[in-house]
Amino acid sequence: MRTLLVWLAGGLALVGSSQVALARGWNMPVGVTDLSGEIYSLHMIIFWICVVIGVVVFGVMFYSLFRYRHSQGAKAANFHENTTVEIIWTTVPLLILVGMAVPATATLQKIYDPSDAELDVMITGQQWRWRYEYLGEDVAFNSNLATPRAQIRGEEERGEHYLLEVDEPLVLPINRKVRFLFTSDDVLHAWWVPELAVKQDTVPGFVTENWVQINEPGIYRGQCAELCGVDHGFMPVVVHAVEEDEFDAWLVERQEMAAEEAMGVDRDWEMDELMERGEGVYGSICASCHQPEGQGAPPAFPALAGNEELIAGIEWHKDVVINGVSGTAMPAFRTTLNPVELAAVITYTRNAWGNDTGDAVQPAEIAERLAQ
Amino acid sequence: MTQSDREIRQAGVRRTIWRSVAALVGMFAFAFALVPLYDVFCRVTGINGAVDTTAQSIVHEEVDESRMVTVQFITRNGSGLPWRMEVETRQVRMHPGQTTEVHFTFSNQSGGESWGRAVPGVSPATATRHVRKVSCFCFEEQKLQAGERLELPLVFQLARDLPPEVNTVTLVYTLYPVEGKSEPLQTAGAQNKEGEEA
Amino acid sequence: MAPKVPPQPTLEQSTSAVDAGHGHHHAHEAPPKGIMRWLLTTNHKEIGSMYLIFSLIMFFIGGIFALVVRLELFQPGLQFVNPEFFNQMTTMHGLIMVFAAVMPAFTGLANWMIPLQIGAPDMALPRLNNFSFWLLPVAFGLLLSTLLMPGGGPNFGWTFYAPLSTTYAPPSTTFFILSLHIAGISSILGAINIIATILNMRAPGMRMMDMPLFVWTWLITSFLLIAVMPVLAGVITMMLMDINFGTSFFNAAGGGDPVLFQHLFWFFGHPEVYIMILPAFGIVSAIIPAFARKRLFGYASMVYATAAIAILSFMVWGHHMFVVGMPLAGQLFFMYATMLIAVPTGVKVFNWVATLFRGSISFEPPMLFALAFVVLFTIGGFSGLMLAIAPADFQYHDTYFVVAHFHYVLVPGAVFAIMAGVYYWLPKWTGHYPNVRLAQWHFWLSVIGVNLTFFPMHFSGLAGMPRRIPDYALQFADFNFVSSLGAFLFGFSQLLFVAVIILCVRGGKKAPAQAWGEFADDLEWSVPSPAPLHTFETPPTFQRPAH
Amino acid sequence: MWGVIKSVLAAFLGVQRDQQRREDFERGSPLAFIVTGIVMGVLLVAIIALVAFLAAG
Repeated sequence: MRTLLVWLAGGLALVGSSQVALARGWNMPVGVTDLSGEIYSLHMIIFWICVVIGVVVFGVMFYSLFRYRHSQGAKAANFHENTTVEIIWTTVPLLILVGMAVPATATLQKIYDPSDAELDVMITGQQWRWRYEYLGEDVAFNSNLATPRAQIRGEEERGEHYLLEVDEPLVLPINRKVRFLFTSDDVLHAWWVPELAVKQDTVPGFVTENWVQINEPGIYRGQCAELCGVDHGFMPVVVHAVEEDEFDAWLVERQEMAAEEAMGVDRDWEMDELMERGEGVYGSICASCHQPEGQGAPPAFPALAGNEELIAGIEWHKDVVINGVSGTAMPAFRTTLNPVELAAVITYTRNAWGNDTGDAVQPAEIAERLAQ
Repeated sequence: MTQSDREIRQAGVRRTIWRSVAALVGMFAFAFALVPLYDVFCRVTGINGAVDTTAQSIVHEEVDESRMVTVQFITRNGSGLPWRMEVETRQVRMHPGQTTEVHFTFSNQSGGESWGRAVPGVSPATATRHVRKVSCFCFEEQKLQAGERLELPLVFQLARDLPPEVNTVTLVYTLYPVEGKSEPLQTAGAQNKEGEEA
Repeated sequence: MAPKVPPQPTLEQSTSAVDAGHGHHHAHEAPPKGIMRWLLTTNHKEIGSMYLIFSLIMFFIGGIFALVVRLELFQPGLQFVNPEFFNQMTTMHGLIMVFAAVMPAFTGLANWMIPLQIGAPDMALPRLNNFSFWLLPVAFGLLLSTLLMPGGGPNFGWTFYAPLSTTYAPPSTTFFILSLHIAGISSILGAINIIATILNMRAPGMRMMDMPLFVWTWLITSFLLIAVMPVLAGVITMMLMDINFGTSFFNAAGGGDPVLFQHLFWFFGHPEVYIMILPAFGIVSAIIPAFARKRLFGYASMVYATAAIAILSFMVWGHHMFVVGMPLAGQLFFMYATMLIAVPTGVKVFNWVATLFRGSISFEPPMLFALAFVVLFTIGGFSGLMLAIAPADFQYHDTYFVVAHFHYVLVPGAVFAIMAGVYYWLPKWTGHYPNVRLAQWHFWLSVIGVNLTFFPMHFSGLAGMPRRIPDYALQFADFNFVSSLGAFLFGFSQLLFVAVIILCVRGGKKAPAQAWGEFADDLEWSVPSPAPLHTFETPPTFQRPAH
Repeated sequence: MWGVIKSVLAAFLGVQRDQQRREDFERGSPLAFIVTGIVMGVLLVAIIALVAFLAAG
C-alpha cells in the first residue's frame, strides 16, 4: 500500500502537487528542540517559495507549449528582448532571496551561541562507533550498533529499529542546555540526529561544537552522515532524552557501575570469565574490522586467527591494543576500554580460533601498565 | 585564405597558448600557495581552532572581575604512541585578563625512547585568538626515554576582549607520535612487517 | 576579450613550428588505413566522434556501477555485494560519470561543432587534439583496473575526502591519483585548444557577440577548466605526497588539517559542476529557438548570465562544508553568495520560457529533451536553493536529498542536454534524421525512469537517510524500492539511444543541409549533410541573421 | 565611465539590451570593461563579506 503511495506521489509531485510530501515520514521532522522547529519552518518557507515560482514558470511554459503549437498553425511572434521584463525578473527573485536570508541569518545566529550550557558531552567518532564522555562526571562509554549481523544477512526477521539501535544510547536530560564537543580518532564522521537538528562533522585532531536543549522526553535515532569507510552505514546514533531527575539518577548509577568495575581490577580472573567477557568486547569493538572469526580483511585489516606475530609476542600484542598503530585504522584503546575489558579482549584473541596460547592476561597487570 | 592570413592566425593561436599555459602554472602554484595562506588565515582569524605554535607575550591589561570563564582541559591519545598524558586539573575558573599555569604529565610506558607531539585545539573557534599561550609543551616535539616521566607547564592568558557569549573555553591536546623518530613498536613487532598494518 | 576580428598580428614573421594548417593539409592527402587512421587522425570531426563514442561506452560502464548500487539498495539488508565493494561502486560511478562520461561528451560535441559553428576548417591545434583524446582511454583504463588490484579500487567517494583517501586508503590510491592526473591533463589541453580555436579561428566578420551560445558557453567553460583543473592537480599531488612521501598536508598527526582538503577540493569542485552544466545551457539555447521558430530571447543577457555564473562559482565552495564547523561569518558569506547565484541561473530559465512564449512550437526529439531539461533542471535548481539555506542544510547535508538534487541537475540536466544535442546534430553528422518513433520511446522511458529514480530520493533524504550507505532502516524501504525500479528502467532504456544512433548512421530519412528549418541557422547548417570530412577550408563570410 | 559601470552592472544581473550591447562592443577597447568587471567582482565579494561579518556580530 505504501509502495503504491510512493508511486502516486512521484506522479503527483511531478505535476506540482506537494500535499503528499507533508505526510509524516515523507518530510523533515519538526523535531523536539526550539531550533529544530525553526529549521523546519525555514525549510517549509523556502519549499513553498519554490513551489510558487515553479507553478508560475512552468505554468507559462506549459501554456505556451499548448497554446502555440506549430501543428495548430501557430505563427511565431518576432520579439527577442524586453529590458523592463528582464529587470523585473531579475529584481523580484533578488528581493525574495533577501527576504529569505533574514530569517535564515537569525536562526544561524542562535545555533552559534553555545553559552550557558549546563552539561558538556564529548562525542568522538571512531571506525565504527561513537564514544560519549560526560566531561567532569567520570562517565564515558562506547556506543555500538546492536542489530545482529544475522538480521543484516537476512537470516533473521528484521526488528522495528533495524540498523538504528545501539547497545548503549546517549542519555540526555530534557530542558537543560547540553554542549557537545566533537572530535574523531581516525577519519571524518558526522553525528546526526534529525529530531535534534544537529549534524556536525567530527574531524581528527580538531574540535567542533554544537548544542541542544531537548523539550520532550523520548528516544531519538540518527546515523553517521559522512562516509567513513566500510561500516559507515552501521554506526547509528541513539539519544534517550529523559526527565531531569531521572537523568541525575542515571548519572549516579553509571558512576557507581564504573566504580564497581574498577574494583574488579584487583581480583584474579578465571580464564572462563575472561574469555566470556572478551568475546563480548571482541564482538562489539573488534569484529567489524578483524571479522567475527578473526580472519581479518587484508590488506587493511590483518587476520588475528593464526597470526604468528600475535601468538609469539604477548607484550607486542598488549602494546598494539593499548596504544594502537599510527597511520592505520588501529586506534589506541588505552582510554576507550577499561583494564578489565582490555585484559579480557587480549586474552580472548590469544585463545580463540585455534590461537590456543593458554595465556590469561589479568586486569591488574593491564591496570598497572596503564598507571606507570 | 592567403598565407599571411594563416600566419596571423598562427600568431594568435600561439599567443593564446602562452597565456593559457601561464594561467595554468599560476593556478597550480596558487593551489599550493593556498596551504600556507589558509594556515595564516586560520591563525589570524582562529577559524579552525588551530592555535599559534609560537609563544606569545602577556599583555598587561586589567582583569575583568565581572566575568568568570571556565577553561576545560582535555587530553587525548592518537594511535601508535605508548605514552600516558594527564592534566593535574580538568578545569579552572578564571577572569578574562588573568594568567594561569596548569601542569601536564607525560610518561613513556614502553621500553624504548620515543618522540611525541601534542596537537592543540580550541573550542569554540571564536575564542582561539583570545587564548594567549606564553609557554606550552605543544610548541615543540617532546622526547621521552623508556619509562621516563615529565611534567610540563601550560601558561596562558585569557584576553580581556574574549567575546561576551563565550563562557566556556575548551583546550584539547591530542598526542601523536612523531613519524620517523619513534620506533613504532618495541617488541616482537620488528620481526614481521605485516603486523604493523594492523 | 577582443571584440575585433581578426586579432592584430604581433609577430610579422612567424615560424611554422606549430603551423597546424600545414600538418592538416598533408594529413588528408593519404589517410592511414585501419586502426592507425583513428590513432593518428587530426580531423576534428573524427576526434569528436571518438570522444562521443568513448563517453557513451563510459556512460554505460558508470551506469552498470549505478545499477549495482541500486540493486543492493533494492531491499533492506545485504544481498548482493559487501559494503566494501559497494563503496567502490559508488565511488567509481561518480568518478566515471563526471570525468569519463559527461565531460568527454561535451568535449566531443565541442570538437565536432565549434569549428563548424564558427566557420573554421579545424581546431587550432589538431595534433594536440588527438593527443588529448588518447589520454582518456589510458586514464580510465588505469582507473578501472584499480578494481582488480589487491585491496580493491577507490572506496572513499568521488569527493575523496582526506584522511579516508590518504592514511586510510587502499594501496591502489596512487594509481587513482595518476589516472586523475592524466584525465586532468586531457581536459586542460582540450580547453586550451577550444580557447585558441574560438579566439583565433572565427570566420571573417564574426564577432564575439555573433557567436552561437554553445560556443560562448564552451569558451567560458574552458576558462573555468584552466582555472580549476590545476587546483585539482595540486590537491591530488598533495594527497600523493601525504601517502608516499610522509608529508602532512591533510594529516592532523603531523600538524596538517583535513578540512583544508575540503576547501581545496571544493574550490575546484564547485566550478567543476558548472563545467558540466554551462555547455548544456548552450545546447538548449540553440534547440529551443529552432523548434519554437523564434529567435532566442535575450541573447546578450544569456552571455552575461553565463559569465556571472562562472564568476560566482568561485566564491560559493563553502556551501559544501556547512557542517564542518565553519565560523558564523563564513557560513553567512557562503549562504548569501550561493543564494545570489540563483539569480543569473533563473534569468536563463526565464529567457528560455520567454523564447517559447508566442512561438510556433513543434516537438521533434531534440526539442523533447530540451524541454525536459528546462523543467527538470529547474527542479534541481529549486532543491539547490533549499540547500543554500545554511540552517536547513544542517538537515539536508549528506542525505539522499542532496543525491536527488545533484542527480536532477546532472542527469535530466547535463545528460539530457547531451542527448538533445546528439539528436539535434545527428542529421549533420550522418545525413539522416534519427528514427522519430524510437526516439520518442527513448525520451518517454527516460523521463519516467529518471523521475521514478530520483524524485523519491527527496523524500528518503528528508526522512533521514544518509547517502553512501549500503543498507538502510526499514522506513526507507519503499522509497528505495521505487528508486531502484526507476534506475533499471532508465538504465535499460538507454539501449534504445544506442539503437537510434546505429540506425541513424546506417540509414534513414535523408536530411538536407539546413535540417531543422530556418531558425536552426548557425553556420553548421550551411554545410551539406552529412558534413564532409573537410569543411570551411575557404573561410565563409559571416553574415548576421536577418530575422 | 558611468556607461561602462552601468553595462557591467547589467552584466552582473544578466540583463542587457541588444542595442546597448552593440554600442558596448563598438566602443573599441574591452580593457575598460574587463577592469571594471574585476573591480566590481571584488566589490561584490567585499559587500557580501561585510554583510556577513556585520550579521555575525
